[in-house]
Amino acid sequence: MSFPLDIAAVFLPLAGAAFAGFGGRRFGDLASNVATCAGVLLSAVFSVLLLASAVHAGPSERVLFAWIQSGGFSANWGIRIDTLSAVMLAVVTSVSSMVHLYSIAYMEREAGKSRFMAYLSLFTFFMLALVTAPNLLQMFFGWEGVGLMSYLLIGFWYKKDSANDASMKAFLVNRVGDFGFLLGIFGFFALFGSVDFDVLFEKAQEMSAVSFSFLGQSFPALTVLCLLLFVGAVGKSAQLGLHTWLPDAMEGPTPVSALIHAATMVTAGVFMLARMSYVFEYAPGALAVVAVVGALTCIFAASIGLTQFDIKRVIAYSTMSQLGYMIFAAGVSAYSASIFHLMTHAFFKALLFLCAGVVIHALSGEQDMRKMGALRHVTPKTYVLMWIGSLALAGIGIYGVGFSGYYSKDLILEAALGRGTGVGVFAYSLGVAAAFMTAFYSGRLLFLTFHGEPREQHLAAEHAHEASWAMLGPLVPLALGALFAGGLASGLFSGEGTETFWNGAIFVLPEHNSMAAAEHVSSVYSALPVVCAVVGFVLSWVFYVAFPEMPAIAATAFGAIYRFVYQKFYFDELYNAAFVRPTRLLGGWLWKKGDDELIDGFGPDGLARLSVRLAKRVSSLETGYLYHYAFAMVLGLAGAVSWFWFKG
Amino acid sequence: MIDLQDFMVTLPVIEVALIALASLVAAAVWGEKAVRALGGVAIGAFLLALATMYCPVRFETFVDGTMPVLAFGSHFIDDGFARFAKTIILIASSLSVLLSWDYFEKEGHARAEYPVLILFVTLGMMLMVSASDLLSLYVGLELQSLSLYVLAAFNRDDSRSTEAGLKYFVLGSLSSGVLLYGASLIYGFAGATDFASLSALLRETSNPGVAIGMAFVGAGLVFKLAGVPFHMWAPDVYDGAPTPVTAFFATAPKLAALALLTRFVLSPMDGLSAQWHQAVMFVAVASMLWGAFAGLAQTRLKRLLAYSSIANVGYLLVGLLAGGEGGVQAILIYFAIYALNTLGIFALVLCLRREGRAVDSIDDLSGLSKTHPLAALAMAVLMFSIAGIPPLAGFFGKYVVFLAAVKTGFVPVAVIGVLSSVVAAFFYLRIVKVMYFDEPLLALDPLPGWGVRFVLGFSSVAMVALAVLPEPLIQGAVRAAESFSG
Amino acid sequence: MTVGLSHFLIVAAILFAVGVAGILFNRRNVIVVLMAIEIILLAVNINFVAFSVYQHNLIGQAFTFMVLTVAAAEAAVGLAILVVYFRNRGDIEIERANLMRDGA
Amino acid sequence: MVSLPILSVLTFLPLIGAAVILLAGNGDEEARARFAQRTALGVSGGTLVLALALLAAFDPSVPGFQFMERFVWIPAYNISYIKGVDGISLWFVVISAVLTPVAVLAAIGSVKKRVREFMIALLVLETMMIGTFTALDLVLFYVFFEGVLIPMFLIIGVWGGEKRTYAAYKFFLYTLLGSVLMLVAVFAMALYAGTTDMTVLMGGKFPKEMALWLWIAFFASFAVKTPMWPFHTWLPYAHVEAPTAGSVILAGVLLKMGGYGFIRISLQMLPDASLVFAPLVIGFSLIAIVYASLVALAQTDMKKLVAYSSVAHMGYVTLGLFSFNRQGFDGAMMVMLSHAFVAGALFLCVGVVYDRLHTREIDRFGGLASGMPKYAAAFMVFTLAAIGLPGTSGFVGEFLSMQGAFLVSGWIAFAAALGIVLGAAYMLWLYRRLFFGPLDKADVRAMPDLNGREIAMFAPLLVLVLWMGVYPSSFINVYAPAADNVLSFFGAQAHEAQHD
Repeated sequence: MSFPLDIAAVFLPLAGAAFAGFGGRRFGDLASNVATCAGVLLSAVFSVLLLASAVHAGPSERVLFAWIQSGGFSANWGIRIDTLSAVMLAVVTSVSSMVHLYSIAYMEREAGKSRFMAYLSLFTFFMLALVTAPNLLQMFFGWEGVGLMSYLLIGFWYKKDSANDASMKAFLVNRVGDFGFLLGIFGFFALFGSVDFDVLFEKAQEMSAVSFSFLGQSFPALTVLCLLLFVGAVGKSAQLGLHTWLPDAMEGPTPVSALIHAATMVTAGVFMLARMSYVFEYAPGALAVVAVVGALTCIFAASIGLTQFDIKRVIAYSTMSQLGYMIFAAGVSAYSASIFHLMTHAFFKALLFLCAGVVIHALSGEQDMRKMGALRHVTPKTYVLMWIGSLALAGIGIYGVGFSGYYSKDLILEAALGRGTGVGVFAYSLGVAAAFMTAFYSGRLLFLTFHGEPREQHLAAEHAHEASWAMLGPLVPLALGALFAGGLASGLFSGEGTETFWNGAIFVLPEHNSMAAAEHVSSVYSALPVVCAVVGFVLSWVFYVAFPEMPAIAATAFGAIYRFVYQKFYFDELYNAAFVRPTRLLGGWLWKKGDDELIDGFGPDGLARLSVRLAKRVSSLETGYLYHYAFAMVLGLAGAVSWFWFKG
Repeated sequence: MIDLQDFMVTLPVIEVALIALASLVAAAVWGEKAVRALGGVAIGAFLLALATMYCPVRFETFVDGTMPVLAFGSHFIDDGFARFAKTIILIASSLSVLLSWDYFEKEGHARAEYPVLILFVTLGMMLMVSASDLLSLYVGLELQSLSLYVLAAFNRDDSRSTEAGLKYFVLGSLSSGVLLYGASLIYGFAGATDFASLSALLRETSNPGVAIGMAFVGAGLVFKLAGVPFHMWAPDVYDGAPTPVTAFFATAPKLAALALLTRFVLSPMDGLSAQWHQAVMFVAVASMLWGAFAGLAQTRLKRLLAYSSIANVGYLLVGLLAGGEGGVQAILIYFAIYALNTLGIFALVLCLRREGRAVDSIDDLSGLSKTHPLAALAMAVLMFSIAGIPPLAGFFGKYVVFLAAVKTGFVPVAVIGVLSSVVAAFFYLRIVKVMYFDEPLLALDPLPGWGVRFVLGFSSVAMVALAVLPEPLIQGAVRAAESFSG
Repeated sequence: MTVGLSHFLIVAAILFAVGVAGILFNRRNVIVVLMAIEIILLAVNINFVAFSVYQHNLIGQAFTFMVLTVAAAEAAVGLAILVVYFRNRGDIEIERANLMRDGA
Repeated sequence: MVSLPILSVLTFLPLIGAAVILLAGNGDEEARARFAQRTALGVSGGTLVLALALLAAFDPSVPGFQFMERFVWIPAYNISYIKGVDGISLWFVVISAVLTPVAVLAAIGSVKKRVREFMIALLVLETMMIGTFTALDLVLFYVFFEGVLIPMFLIIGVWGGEKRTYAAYKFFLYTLLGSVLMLVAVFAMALYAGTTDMTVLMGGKFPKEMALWLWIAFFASFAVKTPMWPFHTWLPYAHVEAPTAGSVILAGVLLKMGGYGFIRISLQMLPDASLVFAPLVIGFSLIAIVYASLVALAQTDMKKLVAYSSVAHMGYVTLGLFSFNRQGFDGAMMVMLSHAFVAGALFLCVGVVYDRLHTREIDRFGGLASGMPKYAAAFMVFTLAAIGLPGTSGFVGEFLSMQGAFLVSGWIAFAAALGIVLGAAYMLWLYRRLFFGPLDKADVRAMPDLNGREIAMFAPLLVLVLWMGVYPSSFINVYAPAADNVLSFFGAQAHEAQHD
């Protein structure tokens, strides 16, 4: 028996987490750091090996042991390795390794370091369990698991109220999504009699004819089920509607943000769509919804990103926007492009976050860009790395040569257009607009932070410093990824080799093949995003370097719109007013009125009161007077005699 | 006509009668000095009567106790039912004497009349359960009642006790009058007074005059039983009478009246089932509910127990309502358990003395579990048992009674019964609550002598033991109920 | 006019009712109550004797003797209780005989 | 067959222990208290060992009852003493045996007055619980089922909190009210079938209309015991006022008696009536899930919050049971088993801080995560299990229960799934208020972390919660044949429902 690479890859982070979590106190922080980093790094190495073999060998499944078996329902713990999961394994573990290494230095002065490292590793483990799941149930295990870890990590600084609010929000909003996912699982079992991917994939075509009726309408069952799963993805990948947790998640330590945004959590939704491609392909209605939601998220998040001042929030909205790209890519059946962008995004987004972390670290925790400025002198290396990340994010490149993001984003937009449907065109147009915004806010971030004059003198003067190599070191591989990953991998994710690369891991109906169509999109349309991006950068230079008074003028000129966007379209306020507050009021009302007054009032307490009243009344007849007693007897006697008389 | 056989059949009664008369003389001669001795004599008399009753050589026909035997014409009947009832009565009377062992001494009016009166009451009760003629019924009943009136007023220097005696006397006499009036009507319209002839007559023809007479007699008997609406004397009399007397009231005389009523209803009134079913049902339901609800409002133990006994009469009447062997079985089982249970409870009430004075408010039990843990435990067992909570004997009492009711189709009555038992459970629980949840008030005096403690211990252990092994009791009741088979 | 059974019965019934009414409506004196009880027993005796004559058997008369005897005992016991009651309370008003009642 | 009457031994061993505590032990009050504690721990531990031996000796491949004991108890009324376990009741015996020593441990720390009496009450309670789950004669079942009330009444009332009297009365009378109706149904059953032997009664051969009435009467008892909305209002009070050990047993075992009753009697003896009333039960269950979760959200008292969460969880039990399919049934069983440990553990958790600060007001705490990290970790795991995170015991049951409901109708599952969102909300909100935020109250800061006894109390529960979450098959397999047996009456109907 050969060395079980897959088991090792998945469980090493868990082992590291267990060591750090249970033994951290005994063996010290150093041991925890070593154990967790070693676990993830080894896992990364194994993952790459797995990727290599998976591309050749095709899908394989290893059953570990039975999880839930109940009558006809059966779900195992297992590891499914195919190109898709192997790509995810590689991306997740490599980004996670860098985040682990970075955290050692970043969290140096924090209390509870080994706890933090344990959380990171456990987070990674849950993500790995998710991507290697052989069935929907294990996927749900990972799905909820990453939700939990995000809760714990966002709330890592548990003494801060805002962190606690954010962590709860993250978990609860995700639960709303999971609610849909769970119903989806139920439905798949009800329809297919199984939740194993193998069975689902095999029977999807057969089931596409099944429909169920509701309120006299008939709905294709698969579309409904896919939409339910997609609700889960909306929550996890922070798509429009359930996105509110993501910006708040910035309350966590920066490495956590990097991990959540780059590798371990928000990508789960995208992964799920690709994983379920066999099913989604037979649910065209669901795909259209996916594409529209993705496109809307893309532009929505980008527009908010234009107005924010918190450096991490800007990046967070950029994540959301990029996720929009990935989602609508899946919606137009360009799963390959979607995963491609997921990969490149993982590198440059991790890079951006970790750079932001350096900046914040340098400024002793300051995150407001309005207080920064001129940092390029203080942290020159970070400045360079940040540029690399930003250019990759904006997707700058020309004639097939460019930063990583250029390849994947262009591919997505082309595929959207190439899909040849109204939805595709819609997605393309919003995507292009978002590309412009992306470049603008990336530039804005760079110029506000690193250029101009230091706006808060004391911050810059006192102890701003470039980070040590312990922190910068892990950024280098990420930067390399941001620079070259796209170029190197584009041959695998697009073009001729795609089919052999995926080797059956994803499935596209021939008539949906947008990827092939992407190659025939006119070059004008494929160049448009890049042009927009360049314009965006230039414009941001004009706004924030050349004429620094411009932003204020623009803000006043578009006062109402600006405020609306700045306040994130008032989603939080809306949800608070529509769901959170009414729920709590309803809870209190049901308690006081429902339980105490209604149920108890008419039920046990009411009966008890009634009994006592009755008792008093009955007892008051017992007056102590002989003649009353005799009277009762005579009445009784009269009753008995007349009864016997009439019956006799 | 009258031969030795008649005397042999009535031998236990004759023994008690003779001892009672002798005791009366002794009490007159020796007065207070003879209290303890006479108490012993009374218990001895009861045990002797018991032994005689079950002595296999009493007469030839007594083989296995299933055959009913008549004596003195049709006045006296000796059957399994009567024997079982007498057994319970004699045991209960004995325990009542034990309960009073040093009560009256402490209260300062130990008088030799007490055991003598108990002897006479018991004599009356023995006649009642064996009565099979209106005349013997009347004589037995009056012998018992007259003695009870005196017992109720036994604390003659206490205005409460004397008031209790007075009330009991007036209302009791009224009910006797009612009963007698009924007896006269029955006699007049039927021409006979013995149960067998009446039964035969009513089974063949309907006779409104007799029916009305029976209604009168029934009302009189229900009064003795303290069933609603003839129950109103009970709380006041229980309250005012000296506690050992109350304990006695709540047990043996009730069974005597119940046994008499059972015999009367199931034999002469058998033909009137259309009438008496409804009447008994009404009394049963009303008693259960009245007892349960009025009990909720009580603050004094003895009054509470009075209402509890009214509620229990309701349950017993459910058994009567069911009728037949099953019903009689249920009545006997229920009553045996109830009587033991109640005596135990009164034993505990007798323990409650503070600074030499008897107290009986429920609050006086406060914190008993801390000051007297074992007594409190025994009381808790008794309370849960009488509330009908398994696994204590009281539950089996309720079980057999309501089973009998459901079996004969009186499901609504059973439902009302079990529901009322929940209401009643509240006041039993309140006693447990006061003993266990509350803090002790002023310290109680040390527990009284061995008599009371014996009764308390005996009955609480019996509540557990009968739950585990109810078979002997049930077998006894089954054999006794065979008297009503067919 | 012949005096038939029904006349006896009616008289007895009236007497019985009077006796009961004496207990029901008299709120003052216990002695009157004792007398009312005696009247009830008297009514019963009339019944028994009348029936005995018309039934041509002696059970009723035997019953009457029993009732007379018991009535005497009852009167004795009743008066005895009344005496001790009076000794304790100093009066025999029925309306005031309510030391024991619910809520007291 | 085994010659040793192991079930009787198991049932009455604790009672013997109680008798020993009552009668033996000398010295001053303190020495006797210590003796009582040790005896109780030893006896309940011994019972646990016996229960585990029973589990080991049990043959899971057999659907019927094993370790049967049978002798005639009251021949005149045809009542027998019959004991036996199948896979279903076996687990309830095991949870009773596991939770009692845990409760004893909890009581050792928190019950300071009248220790002997408390230990006696606990052991008597254990006898009643195991007796209920092993009884196979209806009357015997009723005796144990009701007998539970006595010790529990005392535990709540004597050692309880401020409103203990009200709580104890409410608990006792409410459950009694339900149970007496059941008693009438027992009569009717006994008279119709001529026996109270449950193995004979199973199979449901009662006339239709009678079965409906019987079902209602049993429902009255089990619905109160479970408790189902709207018969749940005794529970918050009973839980809040009971001492920690009492709450553990109450939540862990006593509530399961309702579910067990539903399985044994409603489902197995009255299957047709169960089908008729299923919409009612499912409706109540859904209301319970949503309603109780909402109410839990509004609580300021920790124990009350956990109590309402119990009501919500029991909603999943009845929901699963009355879906009449294996997934639903397994869901109900797993929710019950999981809830036994999780709710028990949560009450222990509340007890830990209550012992230290003598308050259950959530707002009196805050920031505990810094001062009591071990406690925070344990509490977190149980919180996660309570909100049904996959990988913990809570998930398996809720998932299967809702899966079962989905097979009946998607909308039922939809409504039930609202509970998982609300459940997360109230539990995390609780956790947040207790553990997060600054540790600024002096008395809270002074609280020590878990001690050895408390760790010993939590450790087995932690292991069980995770084990059950990761490998629930080891639990399900034991009762699977028995479950199929129960559901065999519903096979056809469930099949229909699946293709509605």
